[in-house]
Amino acid sequence: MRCEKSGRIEVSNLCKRFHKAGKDPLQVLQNCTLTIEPGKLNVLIGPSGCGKSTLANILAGYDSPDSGEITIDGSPLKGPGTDRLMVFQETALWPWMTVMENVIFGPTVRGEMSKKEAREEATRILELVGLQDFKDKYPAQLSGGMQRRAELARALINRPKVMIMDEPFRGLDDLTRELMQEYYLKIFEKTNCTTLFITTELEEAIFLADRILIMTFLPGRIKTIIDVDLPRPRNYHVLTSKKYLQIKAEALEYLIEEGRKCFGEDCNIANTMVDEFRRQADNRH
Amino acid sequence: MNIYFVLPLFVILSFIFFIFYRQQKRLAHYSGISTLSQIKKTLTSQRFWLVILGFVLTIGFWYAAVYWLPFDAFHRLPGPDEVVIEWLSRDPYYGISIYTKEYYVHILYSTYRATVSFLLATILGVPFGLLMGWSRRFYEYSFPLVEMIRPIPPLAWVPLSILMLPGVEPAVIFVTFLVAFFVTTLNTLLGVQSIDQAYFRAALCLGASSKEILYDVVIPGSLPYIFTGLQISMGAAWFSLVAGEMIAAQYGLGYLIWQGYSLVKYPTIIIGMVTLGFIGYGSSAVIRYVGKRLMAWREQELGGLGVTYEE
Amino acid sequence: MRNNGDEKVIKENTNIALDNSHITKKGALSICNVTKIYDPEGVHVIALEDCSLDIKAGEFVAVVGPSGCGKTTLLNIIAGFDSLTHGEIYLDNELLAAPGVKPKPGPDRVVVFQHGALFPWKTVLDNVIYGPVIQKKMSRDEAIEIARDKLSRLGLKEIENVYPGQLSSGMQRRVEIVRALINNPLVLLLDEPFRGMDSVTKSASHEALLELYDIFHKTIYFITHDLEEAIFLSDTVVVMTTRPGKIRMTIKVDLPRPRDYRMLSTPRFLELKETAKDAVHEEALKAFQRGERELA
Amino acid sequence: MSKTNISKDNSVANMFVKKEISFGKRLQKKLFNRTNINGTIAILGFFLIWHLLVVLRMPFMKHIPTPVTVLETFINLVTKKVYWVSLWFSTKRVFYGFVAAQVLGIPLGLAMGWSRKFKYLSFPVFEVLRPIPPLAWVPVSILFWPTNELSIAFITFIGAFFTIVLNVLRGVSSIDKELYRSALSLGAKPQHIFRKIILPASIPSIATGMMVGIGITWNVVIAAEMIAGDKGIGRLTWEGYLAGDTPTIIVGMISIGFAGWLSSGIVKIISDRMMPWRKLF
Repeated sequence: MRCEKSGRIEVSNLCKRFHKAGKDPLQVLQNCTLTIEPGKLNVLIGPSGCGKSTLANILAGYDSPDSGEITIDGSPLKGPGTDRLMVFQETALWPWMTVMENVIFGPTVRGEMSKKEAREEATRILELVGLQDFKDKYPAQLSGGMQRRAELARALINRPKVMIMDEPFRGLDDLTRELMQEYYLKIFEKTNCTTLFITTELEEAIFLADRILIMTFLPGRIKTIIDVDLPRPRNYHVLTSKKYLQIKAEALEYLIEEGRKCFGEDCNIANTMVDEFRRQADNRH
Repeated sequence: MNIYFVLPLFVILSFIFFIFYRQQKRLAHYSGISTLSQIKKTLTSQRFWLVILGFVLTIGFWYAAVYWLPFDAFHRLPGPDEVVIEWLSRDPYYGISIYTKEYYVHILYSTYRATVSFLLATILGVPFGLLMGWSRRFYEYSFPLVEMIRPIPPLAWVPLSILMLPGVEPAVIFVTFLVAFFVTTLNTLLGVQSIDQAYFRAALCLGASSKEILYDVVIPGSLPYIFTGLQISMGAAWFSLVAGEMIAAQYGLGYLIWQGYSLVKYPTIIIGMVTLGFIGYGSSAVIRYVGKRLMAWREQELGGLGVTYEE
Repeated sequence: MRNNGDEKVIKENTNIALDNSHITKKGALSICNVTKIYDPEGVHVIALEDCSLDIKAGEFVAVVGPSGCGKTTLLNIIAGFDSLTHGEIYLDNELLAAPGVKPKPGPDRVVVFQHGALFPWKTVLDNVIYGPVIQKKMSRDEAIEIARDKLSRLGLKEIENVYPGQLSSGMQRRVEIVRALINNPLVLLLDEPFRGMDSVTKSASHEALLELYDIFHKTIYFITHDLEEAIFLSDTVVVMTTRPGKIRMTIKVDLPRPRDYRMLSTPRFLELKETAKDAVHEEALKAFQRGERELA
Repeated sequence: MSKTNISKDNSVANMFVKKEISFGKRLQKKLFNRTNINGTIAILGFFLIWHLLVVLRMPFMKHIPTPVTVLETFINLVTKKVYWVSLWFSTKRVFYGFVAAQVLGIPLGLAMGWSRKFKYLSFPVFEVLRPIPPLAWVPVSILFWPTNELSIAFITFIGAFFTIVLNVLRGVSSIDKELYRSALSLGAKPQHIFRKIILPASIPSIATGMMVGIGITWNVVIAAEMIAGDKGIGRLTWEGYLAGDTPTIIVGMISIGFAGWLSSGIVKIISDRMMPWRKLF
């Protein structure tokens, strides 16, 4: 069940502008250059609203950039395709199809597999993600975590070269999120499929990533890349290891610097707040 | 093609152009280009010409069907040209055009009845809906009653209301009021139920008594639903007003249309229908405008507010 | 209070300091063997079972637990939205809640809700002055003056007549906390206020809350799923079991105040996290397997 | 600090404490809860007041019969054939008009939602015709259609048609983009997307359109029969008025209300059947 070792995406100075009704046009991406290493878990992190989802939509082919080139394994990118599949923030399972129908949709609609073959393949994938006894349930009957895993199964059955995950665990509460992270890691370590994982949580990024790409605030481009050489297979104990703390401190510096910019007027609020209270605290004693 | 014919046409066309221009100006402001280039962009856009094509096709088919095509059913109907000429002529053959006093008398009667019943429905319906949403006990007593009476089609009340109420005018207004009342009440109730419980608890926390909560949370919170309800109730009011006028009234657009049929004045029928269409559209546009004004805090579009009761 | 210029500011501070000092004495909450059963004759769901907790005046307590462990139920009981089946709750040694006695929600126990409850139809300023004006403690102008002063202190001055719908979630939460604190409550009840925020807004909001706590020193009952957030913010962390909710473990957090985010990587912090990590993780697993849903 | 009581028994079974209560008790609890009791009191009260008002000869009420007479008229009317024939005629008209509106309206709504060009072409014309109240079409429909039956069925068609098209269009345009984007990247061709994504996603809006439509059709058929019909429950009520026989009017009204309520129920069952995934929600 291993994806091919390919899936190297090279992006060179990508630009994108949004025209919003009622507001002046917004430069979301400005000469953003990055490469997604094949067979690795590349995590993209940055403050909210810094253009991460726009980049994901462009890579998945749903949106076209104003300028800049993107190649996957050398050949230029054109339109959505099964080589790059996306798992969305809010679940995009079709509510009127059962989990099984959702998963076999891809292969059967492309005519690559007959219904019977697709069902067998789907059962194996569902076992991998632990949903074997939820095959005939409707998405509305599944919990948040299960819906995410079903969506993952729907993508993996098509053996994509690259998986793009747009903040998949955002809606879940923190504890389910941690369990989902461990679960996802096990699946990744089995399939080893090139992945671009987008998140705003720093702990999640370090815990999952082989490479962390930190994005600047608007206009978005890649600021720095941090390699995470924590041992594989990982479990949550790694969260208190020395190496983890080092990476966290380093990443935090960059992120807080970007975060301050992202706040815009919020930022000087944070500064004014701090010295305001210090002044108050001193004159109170 | 005398002046009396051309002048109103010119007035209507310039009014349409004025709305088109204002809309283009707003669009231009958004995309930050000059109004002129925005107009040029729209004029060359495929969408604009498709809309024009849509109208041309419809009127063309109407004209062809009445005069050329073999369906005899259509031959009894008046053609578009006949209607327009009748509508704009100085002394219309069938007595109704924009120059005849009678035309405006009918319009005034209909609008008067619609407005009275709409206002009555709002004055009675909104508080009734708020009360039903706000106090559990009142809801328990009144909701089953409302649900029992609501399925009875309002127009079935016409014969009974003519008997019960003295004269025709109150009967027609009562029937129209009934429709609008149910729609307004149920949408207001829906509005109160849609308010997130956290707002009530937050107000309680801040020390608001139940009366203050009614003014500060219940009314503003359910305002969006109330306005959707008012828009629908205006549509429903016109809907049943026409029937009431056709059955019982001596004046009004409904009566005008029915009289047009019984006295074989066919173009008048079409004129009556088109006028009804415009006034109906105009009145709900007015409500939408007032709604937007009152609720400054809601930038989103008023429509599409989930389940609404449409009668 | 009417004079202006510097003198006012100094007077203002002493006034804050004045009512602040006499306030810190109040706000002690003691929860004794509280049990809460939903719909006793019907489905008989036990949400809380024999919970006991003493919160000293001015103490910052964080309650951590999986979804459906009754931490929100306890908050609702203290705030007066819900009643309890057994046990008592005392506020400054006066009986607040007991099986027969249901406390009325009031400005002494203000709640900041999870998804925010700023009135969307009121501007920021109207939201903040709503409490004092409704309780008729101040005239509208007095309230506006104090509200403006507090908002400007937090740099939220220029968003005074903006509607909450246009603010970012971080800003909304801060305005809501100011709206709560302007009533000088005895206890501030926070129901997962920073949930769903990205980590950068979250850390800025943490800073803001800690700074506000250092000044007003109110008793705070803070609910969260995130153990790290609980330890970083509070003086005491209470870990609750999954349903029926019991208090499984209480940890004293002796990190120095005022705190800042660099403390997240100090050894003492990691030690505290390690002690609570397994307990929280185990409870989470049990709740996760049972597909526990938020009850209250 | 408070005494730390570590929970001793960890057995998961005990944690999940939820008593099973007998079906009878739950049914009893459901039926006789406060809302139903107050509701029945209100309805009985309504009939009582109605009776008193008539007996005491209050103003406005001089033509109105007491509920008792209405019941008597109902009982002997039900035995007569004319009642059932007219009810059957009205239902037939509603059925034809409603079904025709769905058969024509749903595809038109889907087409408008699916292809942008077709929407620009037809939606403005549709919007101009929509505000015209259905009953304003009565004269034109009588002129146009050869038989009386067809013209009334056309009016009910107009009543339901505009509602279903609008609801379907609103439903199709509010499907969120991720649903068909994920289908696109899975290699689905346009016809797959229409059949497997757009159509099922718009079923809820079709259901709403049908529910609202059936309400309007009953409304319209009654008025059309009163104005131009010869047979039908609306006609029966109108003849009751002409003959000054008020109990028949009220019986007519109640039976129309009942028929309307029944057909809404049927439409509701059909629409729930169409959306199995929603029901289990």
